[in-house]
Amino acid sequence: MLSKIVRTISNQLILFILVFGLYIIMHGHVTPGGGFQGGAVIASGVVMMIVAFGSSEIKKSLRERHLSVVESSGALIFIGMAFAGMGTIFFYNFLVGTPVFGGIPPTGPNPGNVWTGGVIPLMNLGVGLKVIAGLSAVVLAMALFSSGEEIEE
Amino acid sequence: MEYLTVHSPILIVAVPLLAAFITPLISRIGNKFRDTVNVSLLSFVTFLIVILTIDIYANGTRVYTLGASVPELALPENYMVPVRIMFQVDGISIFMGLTTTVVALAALVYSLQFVKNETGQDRFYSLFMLLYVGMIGLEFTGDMFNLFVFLEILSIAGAGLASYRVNMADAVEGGFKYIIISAVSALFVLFAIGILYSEYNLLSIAALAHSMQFTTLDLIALALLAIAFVMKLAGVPLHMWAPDTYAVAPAGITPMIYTSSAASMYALYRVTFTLYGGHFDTTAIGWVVIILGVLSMFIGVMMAIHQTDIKRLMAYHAISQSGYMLLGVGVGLAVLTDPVALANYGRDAMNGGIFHIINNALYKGMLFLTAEAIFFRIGTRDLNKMGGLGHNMKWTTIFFIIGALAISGIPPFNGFASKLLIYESVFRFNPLLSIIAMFVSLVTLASFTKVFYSAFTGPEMPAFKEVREVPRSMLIGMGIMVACIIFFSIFPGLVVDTIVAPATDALIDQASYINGVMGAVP
Amino acid sequence: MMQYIPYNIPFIAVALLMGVALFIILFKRNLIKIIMGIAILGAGVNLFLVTLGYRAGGVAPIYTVAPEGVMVLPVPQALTLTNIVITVSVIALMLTMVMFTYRHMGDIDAKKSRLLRG
Amino acid sequence: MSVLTYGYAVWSPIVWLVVLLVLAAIVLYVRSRGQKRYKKGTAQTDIFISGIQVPPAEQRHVPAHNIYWGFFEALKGFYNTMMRPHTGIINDYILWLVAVMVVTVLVLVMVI
Amino acid sequence: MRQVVAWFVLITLVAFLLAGALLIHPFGYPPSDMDDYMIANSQAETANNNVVAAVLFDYRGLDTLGEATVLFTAVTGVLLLFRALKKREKKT
Repeated sequence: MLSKIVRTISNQLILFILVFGLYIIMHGHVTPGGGFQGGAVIASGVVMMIVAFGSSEIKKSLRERHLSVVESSGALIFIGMAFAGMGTIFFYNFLVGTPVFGGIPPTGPNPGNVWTGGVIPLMNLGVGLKVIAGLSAVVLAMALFSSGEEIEE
Repeated sequence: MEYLTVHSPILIVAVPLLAAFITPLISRIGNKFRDTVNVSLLSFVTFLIVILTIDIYANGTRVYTLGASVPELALPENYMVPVRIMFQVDGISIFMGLTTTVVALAALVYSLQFVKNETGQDRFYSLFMLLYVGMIGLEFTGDMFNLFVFLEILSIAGAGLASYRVNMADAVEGGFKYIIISAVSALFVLFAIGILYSEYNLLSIAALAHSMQFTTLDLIALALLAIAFVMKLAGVPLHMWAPDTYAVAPAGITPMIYTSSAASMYALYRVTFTLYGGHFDTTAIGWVVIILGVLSMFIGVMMAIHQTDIKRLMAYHAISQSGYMLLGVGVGLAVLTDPVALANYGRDAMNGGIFHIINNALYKGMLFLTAEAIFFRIGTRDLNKMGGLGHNMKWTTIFFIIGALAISGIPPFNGFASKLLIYESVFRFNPLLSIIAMFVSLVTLASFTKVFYSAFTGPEMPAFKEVREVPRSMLIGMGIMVACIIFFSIFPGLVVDTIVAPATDALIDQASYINGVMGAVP
Repeated sequence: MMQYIPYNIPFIAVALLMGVALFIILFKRNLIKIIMGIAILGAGVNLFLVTLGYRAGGVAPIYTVAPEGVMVLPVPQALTLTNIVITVSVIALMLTMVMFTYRHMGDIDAKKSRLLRG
Repeated sequence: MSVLTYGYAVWSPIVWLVVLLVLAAIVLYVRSRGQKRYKKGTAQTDIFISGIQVPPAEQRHVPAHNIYWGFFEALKGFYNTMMRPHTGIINDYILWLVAVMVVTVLVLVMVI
Repeated sequence: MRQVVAWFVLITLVAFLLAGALLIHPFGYPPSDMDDYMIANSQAETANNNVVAAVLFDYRGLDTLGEATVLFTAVTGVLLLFRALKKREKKT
């Protein structure tokens, strides 16, 4: 556990990191970014919290098994989106043209619209959840292991 | 049914992937439920693969383009190059798929009892399914980069599982060696893919083969790809990781990792025959493969007879048997541009090499399972400490005898059928190679006699008086493989005609693979 | 051939980067350093892929308020992204195994912490 | 169906099985002509080495490293050479990979 | 001995890579059939402004699924290794 200044600032900063990461995840189909990048940003925020507060403190609120569940659900959202296209074919972008994320942007440079992209934003969300949970779980497990604690099943 | 047939190539990959993803969730409900779900999903996949096999032998190569509006639409409308990822399943792919699935089913059933008393079971099953996904995806895909991704899935899952018994120091070491060599060889594969992409701006195997120019850069890429895959399939002199990893992997995983080597062998054949076949003179790369094969056979078996660790001994045998496959198919590769020699003996040599893949996956996998059954009961892999186990583990002994006779090429078992094909046809190519192959077979029998003598025969040891036969699910797992071995032994002609010959034809016939994607393009 | 040399400096950098990585992997006995070597090898391959897709004077392939001009190739960028994640995953697993090796053997020298040989 | 035919040879496991069955029948017949007085669990089954005390089970069993001892002794030079590359060091594994890669590139570029 | 072989191999490989760097297409002028199709048609086909995202999740979606699977595999593997070993230690 680091000093009080670090802890306080981390506590404030984590909100901004969360918002920024979510922004990157949800705008992956309009601007540079996407699920992996945004997920890595948020996971780095979690790493910052682990550094500031110590792994045993974080463990009380963030369990491996919960992270595992979140990761599985992210993966399931992703593969579920792919399976949902099975009416036509696996990975078919079936949402194009529907009211949900279905707007088709004009050809060529344009200002951009979040309600486009078909299944891509949803897949980005799934990947984002997966990356957040996966990377945090890895770092948390490593931190707990090196501080000598056993990880529960 | 129609729907299942059309979508079976992707379902075979996606259903086990789904199983891997939901395993951490459903294991909350109960271990029994999780086991049931996993076994039934894998059985469903087996059913799908049988459907797909029948369909492919009836209708030829199947192309499945992901994300297009019609599965067969590999090229976008009015465009000459494939843009999307596609699965392309032909004779050799489905042959490897069948092999993988049979081994995976047997290994999963075997593992049910084996991991019952361990921790981390749900992750074990999750990784098991991912290992299966990696192999089957590698075999079905028709895209170079996708092949790399599945290669990585296979490597990481295999390494994680090899270190499953993490409280043993050697288990961690074996897994670490496997992940390091996998990572380095996979990066070289990716580098070669980058070279190919830079020249043709394509990633699909069929389209690349269609526009291959055989420049110097292509040859560098060929060398990188071929040797990286030889590393993954543990051909001498790149075999040193294999005994380390095979020896420490838990039961049910060793046959799977071994089958993943066979999948890398498939990738090697796919690259050399399909990607670089055609107008390119393959004699040089064929001889490289033959030399690697002969070295693997000879050094593998000579090292094997020296070992006293039962699983290391079997791992060296796995290397030595891979040599037969490399030899058989390498002869076919060396004479690929010579139609007369190909018809005379090249095709038979390739039949032998490919038939040996499935035979070997069966009996080698079964032998690994028996070795692990011994470890399960007496807790050591050291042959010096064993003895007299035949008194108490009767079924394991019988299974071991069948596997040992089959691997040594004793008639009437299936190992003899495939080895006979290799001996006879390679003799016409170069008699010396055939003689070496026979000598290796002899030493194989000698070293399995050593294992049989020191582990199963002899007086009943007082230390092992309490040893009992392994639980039923482990016996069923071994029994599935033995049933396949006996079937293959009695009907070699049927097997070669129905599943091996189409696989060989698929490898030789590069044009039909290309046409499956490029279609009407001139 | 010679006229390409000034333009092909990124590819030469890739070759040198891979050379450095292989030097580390071949000569250093420390397991952590070997993993670093693999990370650099991965970086070299990533650099190779991403330079493959560069088109002279190109802009990023994103249409949102895009400036005028040709776009660089998008596929190598996707491949690079994939490879970055794969390399990270592999390295996480490797580091885990090194941690266990250290716990079991008390050493991370490749020459000293080996049980399996022969 | 069970016969494997190809160009210049034939392999039929059924013939082999028939031969094995005939041999087994002969063996069983010979065995049935033997003495009927043999009984399990009596002194007949005990080991007898000219009256010497029979050693315990562990000492009667030949352990694995003694099997083929002469073979390994004769090929000592070969095995010493063989053991040298099998160091178990991960760097050497990668060195072999890169070396074989370089040789293959040389072969392919020079030959073709 | 090993040092000499290693240096030789390293230098030869780097020499090959450098030769390859000169043989490859000139930097900045790649062949681009497949990519031109994606740049031209991604907006119409996938309703998406970001061509890289279109490639990642639509044209080459299976690669991304595979990549996510690689991450999942690695995380599962890491957590498998870091699991508590109490039960096992009691047994042996």
